[in-house]
Amino acid sequence: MTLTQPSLTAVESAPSRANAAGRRLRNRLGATGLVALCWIALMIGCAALAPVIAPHDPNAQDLLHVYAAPGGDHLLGTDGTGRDILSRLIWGARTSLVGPALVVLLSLVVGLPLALAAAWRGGWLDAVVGRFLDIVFSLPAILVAVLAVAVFRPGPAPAILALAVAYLPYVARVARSAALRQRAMPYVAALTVQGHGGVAICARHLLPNITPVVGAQIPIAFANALMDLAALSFLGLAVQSPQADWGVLVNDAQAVLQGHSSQVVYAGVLIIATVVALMLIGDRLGGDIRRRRVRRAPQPTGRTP
Amino acid sequence: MKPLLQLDRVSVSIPIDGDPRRVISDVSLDLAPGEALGVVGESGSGKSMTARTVMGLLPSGSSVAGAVRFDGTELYGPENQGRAGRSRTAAARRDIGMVFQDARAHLDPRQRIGDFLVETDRGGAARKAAVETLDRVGIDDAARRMRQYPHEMSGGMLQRVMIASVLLARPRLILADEPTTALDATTQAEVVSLLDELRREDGTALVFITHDLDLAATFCDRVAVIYAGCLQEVRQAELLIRAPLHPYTRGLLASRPATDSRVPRLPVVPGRPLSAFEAPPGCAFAARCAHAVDHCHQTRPALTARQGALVRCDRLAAIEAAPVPEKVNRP
Amino acid sequence: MTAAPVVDVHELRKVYRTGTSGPLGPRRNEFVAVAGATFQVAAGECLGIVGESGSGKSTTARMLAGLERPTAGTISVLGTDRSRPARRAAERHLRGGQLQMVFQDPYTSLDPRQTARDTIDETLRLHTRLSRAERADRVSEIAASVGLDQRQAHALPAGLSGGQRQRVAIARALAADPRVIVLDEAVSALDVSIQAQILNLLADIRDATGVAYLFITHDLAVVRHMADRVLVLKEGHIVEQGPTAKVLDHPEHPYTQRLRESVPARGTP
Amino acid sequence: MMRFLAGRLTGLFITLSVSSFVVFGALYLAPGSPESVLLGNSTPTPERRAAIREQYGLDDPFMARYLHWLGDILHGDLGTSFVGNQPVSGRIGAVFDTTLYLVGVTAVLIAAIGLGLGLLAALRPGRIDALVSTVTAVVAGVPAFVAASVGISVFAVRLDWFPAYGAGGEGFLGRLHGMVLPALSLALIASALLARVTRAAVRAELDKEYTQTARARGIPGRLIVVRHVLPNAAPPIVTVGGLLVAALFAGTVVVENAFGLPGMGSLLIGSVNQKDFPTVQAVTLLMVTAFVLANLVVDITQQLLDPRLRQGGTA
Repeated sequence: MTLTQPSLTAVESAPSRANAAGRRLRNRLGATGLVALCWIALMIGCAALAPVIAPHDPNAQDLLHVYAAPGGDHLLGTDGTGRDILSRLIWGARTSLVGPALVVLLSLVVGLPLALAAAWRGGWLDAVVGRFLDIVFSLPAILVAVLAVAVFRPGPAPAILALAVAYLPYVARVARSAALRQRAMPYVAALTVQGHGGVAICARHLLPNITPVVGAQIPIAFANALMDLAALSFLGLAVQSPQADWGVLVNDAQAVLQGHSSQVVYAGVLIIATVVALMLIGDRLGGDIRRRRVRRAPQPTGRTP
Repeated sequence: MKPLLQLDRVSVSIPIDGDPRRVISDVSLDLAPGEALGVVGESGSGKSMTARTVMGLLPSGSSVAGAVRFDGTELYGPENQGRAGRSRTAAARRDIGMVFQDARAHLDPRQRIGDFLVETDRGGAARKAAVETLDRVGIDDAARRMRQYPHEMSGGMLQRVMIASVLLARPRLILADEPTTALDATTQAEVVSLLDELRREDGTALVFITHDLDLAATFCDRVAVIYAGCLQEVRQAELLIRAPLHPYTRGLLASRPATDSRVPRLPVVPGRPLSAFEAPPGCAFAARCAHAVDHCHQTRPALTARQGALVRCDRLAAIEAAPVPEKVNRP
Repeated sequence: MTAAPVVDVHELRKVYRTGTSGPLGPRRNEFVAVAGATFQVAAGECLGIVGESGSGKSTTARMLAGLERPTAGTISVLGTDRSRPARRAAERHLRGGQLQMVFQDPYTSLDPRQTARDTIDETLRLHTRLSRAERADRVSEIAASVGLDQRQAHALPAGLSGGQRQRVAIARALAADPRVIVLDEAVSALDVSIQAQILNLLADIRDATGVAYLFITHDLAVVRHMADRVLVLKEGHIVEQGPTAKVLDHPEHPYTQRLRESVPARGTP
Repeated sequence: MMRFLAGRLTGLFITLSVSSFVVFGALYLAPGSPESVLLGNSTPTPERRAAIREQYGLDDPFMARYLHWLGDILHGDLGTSFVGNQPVSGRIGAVFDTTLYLVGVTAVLIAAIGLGLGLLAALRPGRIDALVSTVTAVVAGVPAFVAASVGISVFAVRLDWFPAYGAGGEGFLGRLHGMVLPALSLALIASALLARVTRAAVRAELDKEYTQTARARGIPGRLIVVRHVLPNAAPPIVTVGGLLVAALFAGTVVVENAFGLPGMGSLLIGSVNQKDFPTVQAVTLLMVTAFVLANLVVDITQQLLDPRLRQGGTA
């Protein structure tokens, strides 16, 4: 899954107006947006507090109670080797959320400055960066990860690093086009005439103005990274079984063939719910830009100079 | 003589950011067949909404009160209900042509000029008529132009194509919504004289919407000045320019610099133009009017006939006393 | 011209190379935006530049402000040469203090996330060594001088009308205390009543500070009101120049005559 | 038009050469010496190690090896697989058609569901639009491997409508029968995204001013949509559609493994697990090539559709 939804957004991040921003964010998200936000918070809670809230040790096998039905000691039953499904789902949240977070973070840390520099300098740098991003964009994320895993040993680290590289163009291309749009605006020209330097203008003006646009891409890139990483774990190339991870939990073919598909369904639902929640948040944040475009009263536009 | 177009106490609200906002309030206006009426107003005055209401190009969720009649058919109003009403309206509207401000945005970029012109009338003769009309609107090498796409023609030429497409339908009324605002001065002069000459030849009525009072006065029979969604003054063009009655018209004329003379300092209409939904009770212009008194802020003056004009102001007597600042000829 | 001109432009030229040098050989077509413009602006003078779209008037302005690199010719403002873009920060600051610019579209010439006060303050931080308190007073002073009240001064651009935004843009230019302000179609996008207010404001500023204006416009009436002298530009060439009243009342060049005739005469059909 | 094509082909060439370099060079990023990767987990005797070094010319300079390897590939020699020492191209040839078949069926599904729902939502605002938007929002979050696993447990194991594993029955219908679940799993997200992009593109064109001109001229709504709105909405839809179909090649990796379909995806994962590096290199390169070629096809159709670009001038 290598494509993000084209949507722009506004996350007010001006420090001096934090509470106003909070209020605006809340009403911009709307009801469904808030529900999505609560779900994500819940998942993050599970990941962070797994040791405290998980009823059992996720890896403790109990061969006497294999495929136990939900209820009693095991709220959601046990898997093929008697491990508590609920605990494994809770612990699974860790790798399934931390992984994508790293991917997005890495691609942001590298992608954003690259995009800003390219948009500001223009000329050859913009051409080179543009070409580089196009090339990386043409390498499907899953293939890059598979290649990395083939070279190093299967495990989360190579998969996350490879995905970060593959996801670089998502963030960078959106940031670069947004930055180029802002750069063409007269207010940037005015700042140049004032005598401000490139770095000052990029940091104080371009970055804050593209933050809403980039902000909307983050939850969507996160959702895609989550799906890709879980797919790799499903294939046994990222998080290795028996460690608990949603992707690993979905890959329980023997249980399914014997008619015990509860674990697969629970893990699948968790992934779908989290991904949909993230995409909803991204969409809501993106939607704002489209509505908030300045509605100009019909003006005599005069001749374009 | 029965009016060709009649607006009877028309009020229009359109959804802005989700909630309905009034953009035209209680406009009544008659247009005689073959007459050219200039509609002049600043931003938000509702001038282009008036034309869009007649053409039925309002955004979904808009509401229209009052009645709009064209050549006896009711486009809006009590009788215009149900399927029969709508088909009558559609038939009537085929006799009305509309020219927009930004011709390039109003043409399908993927459609050749020729296909655009004949789209409404597929007949064989249509192409020949289209080429003739392109000549008539002053486009050179019309046959070749038929096969060209909009991106291959200048703004001025595209506007002529729009006019040609309107003339092809042999309309009895042309609504022109700031047709020359986006054009250069020289092109504007050509397009305006073209529009005027062709409509006179065909006896077509014209509603010319603009923010440029002088431009409208040069070729319109009457000019209507609109502010905050309602008409302030409707008058014969020369009289309106030479001896404006309404303080807003006087203010606009005085604050507009002239090309042939200069005043040391421009008299100014303070404040900014309001839309109908922003207008206070009483006279909408009161907040910006130098002659406003308490009465103006409370009661909304009626559009009354005076010296052959229609004016919406209760302070005309007092204003008459104050002279119009004369232009001082100083290099 | 006793005092040295604040702006001295000599044989200014700008050529855009469009078309790409693709694999099938370079497809070279050149568009000459400005072909050899020579003019001066005296201290405190308002020089008008008129012409239709594509005449190169805006390109000339952008070259003066250092936003475009001239292909040839020299520009000097207050004696310092600025034919080439500034490299060092000190040079950029110096130029900012000499010449400022106001743009046409009020809706995109201000940073949407910055209030009017912050916009003005940012210029003061760059061009003055005033303390924070001193700057706050100076900002209020400048804001008032361009006709912005308290509410408007603290508002974001989204909360201001077109006219009010242009006032903020003018305030930002004034904050650098320049000797020259380039006004690139600064009133063209405004309504008639707002346009008059801004033109009067610009006249007041000029009387108060003695700043020189380079007034770019397509509107002959506006240039008649504002400019002492005027240059008429056609496809990159200065076809006529001289005192405004003379050029407009007795145009010699046929193009100027055609421009003059295309303006709707007042009231005579 | 020609100049545009030339521009795009050079772009393609650059992209492919860089990706081939990345695929080849990846081997040398590995910790330890390259041959330890090539040998995988078997402990090599000195002779075996020397033989491998010689066979892969590991002593020649890096660029020489790369060019040599690239030369072989261009001549159809995809190197020799460690599994049974047979040529990689043979192994790929055997499975290539399954993947193409899967991608083909999925692409048809995406086009049908995506365009259908997208147009429905755009042209029927209100309840239907809201319903489609909600459905596509959820479906866009169902990754292929989840759809596959849940699909198998419901439709194959419990309802037994479809085979749970393997390439399905004989003949056209048999094979198609075996492809339904995999194709559906792979098509879910892509069709949801295509539906949303289609809706957005059509909705955007509906708001464009030229539709007002048409309405003002009395042209009925249906004709405006067919003659003006859809042709103008086509380019963004074709672009995204092309991207989604191109991305399917990578998607097959997950679905083929979930359903045990003998395609390139299964071969790739199998080779990774067996440390059969030459096969991994070849399959990855082929998939990237397929992806890039699909994008080129999309670009070219864009050019043909858009009159503005048809008379030359770069896109």
